Amino acid sequence: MKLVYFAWVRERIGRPDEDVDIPGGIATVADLVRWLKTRGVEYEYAFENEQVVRAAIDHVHVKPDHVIAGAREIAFFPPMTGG
Amino acid sequence: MKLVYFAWVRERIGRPDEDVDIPGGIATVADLVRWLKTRGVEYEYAFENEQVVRAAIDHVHVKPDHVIAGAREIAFFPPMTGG
Amino acid sequence: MNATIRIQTEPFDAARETDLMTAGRADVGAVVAFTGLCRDEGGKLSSLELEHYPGMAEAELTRIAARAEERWPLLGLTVIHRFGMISPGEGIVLVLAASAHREAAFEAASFLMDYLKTRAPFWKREHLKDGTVGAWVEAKVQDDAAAERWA
Amino acid sequence: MNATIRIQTEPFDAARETDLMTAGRADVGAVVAFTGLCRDEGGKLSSLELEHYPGMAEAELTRIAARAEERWPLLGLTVIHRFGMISPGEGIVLVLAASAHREAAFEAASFLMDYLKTRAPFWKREHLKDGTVGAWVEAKVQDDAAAERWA
Repeated sequence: MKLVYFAWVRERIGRPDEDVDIPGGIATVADLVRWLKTRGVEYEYAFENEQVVRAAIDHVHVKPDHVIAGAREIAFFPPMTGG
Repeated sequence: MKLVYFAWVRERIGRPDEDVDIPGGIATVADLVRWLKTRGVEYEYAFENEQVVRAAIDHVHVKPDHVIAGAREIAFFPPMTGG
Repeated sequence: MNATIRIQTEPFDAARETDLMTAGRADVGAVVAFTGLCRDEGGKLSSLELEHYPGMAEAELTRIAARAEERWPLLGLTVIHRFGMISPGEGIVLVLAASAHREAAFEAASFLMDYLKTRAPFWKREHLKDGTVGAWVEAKVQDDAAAERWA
Repeated sequence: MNATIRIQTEPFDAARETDLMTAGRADVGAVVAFTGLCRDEGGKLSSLELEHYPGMAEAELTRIAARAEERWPLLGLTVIHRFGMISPGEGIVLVLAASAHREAAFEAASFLMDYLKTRAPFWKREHLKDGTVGAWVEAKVQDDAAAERWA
């Protein structure tokens, strides 16, 4: 599955995107975040406040309890500051 | 005193402005309207619905009970439809 | 801040007026430009005639602009209202409001238009394509209601 | 009605976009143009860096525009958002909303901006005149509140 990161989430993780093989038992966005945080301190830092980081699946905003089955691309980013 | 008229008030009265000598006892805008209506059918027609016609004294909107003493120019016109 | 108020027969250029307001400065974060245009009413209108009360129109727009400046932290305010004969598709009125942030610019422009509609001494009459002169446009009750929401 | 949505690095021309929307038609009675500009923050800012999520930015602006079109009787809608490095005084975002009457145009433009601020995937970072790169701009609680008033 492709993961993409933006703004300070991207900077903290240290890469703009990556392809990951997600292990079984990871059903929701929140599950995915918990698993990512086991992968290293850069992920722990990026997701240190899980409530702040937003997610999108295939270009659509989703909540942490959204299921990830069938997703092609999952994005994580800070609250938006455009406009 | 100078009186000026606009839009259909002007058309009904048949002139854009006039100088009038106002008799004693005319204290307010409403008094002035009642006196004007005695001057002819054109004034009766223009002020047939007194609540509709608006007034301004020296370029400032006023209510019917406003005193006219000291006024240089009194205007009568329909509700505004600019913009 | 000095508001720009103009009553004129000529068309206005919203881009030029915006440039005049914002050129050479970097404190403006938001500009709201409202343009009111002459509609052809489904093809039956040949032109709109706008009568105004010279002197009072400028005075009243200046008073309305001053109220907006008291109420919102504006960095620029322009109100241009045309009179005379106006063709379908042409602009009738332009309001520009500039501020550091968008809320003030949106609210000030909206307030200006609501107040202008009910207080600025302008009157519209329709000239139709069949050559007849229509009645004077009647004021709308909803315009009074719109103005009252700022009270 | 097809909304015009563009994400670009180049500056935009509000007058040209308005002309494209209204040229040759006489059913539009009101156009509200909102321009969001880059402020220099009292002289300390050299430029604003705007990062965006390509693909999702277009998709989300298209969804927001569709909601506005469902909610108000619009005759034209344009949203242009820039990304990359933007200098103080330059435009960042342009929203144009056209309708027969002013209420719809004002409300749709204001709604677009409120939703865009909280939902369109763009992030700002300040580059300062002293050569340092500032922190990512933090989202404002009042922007969430502004978006919620349309719910």
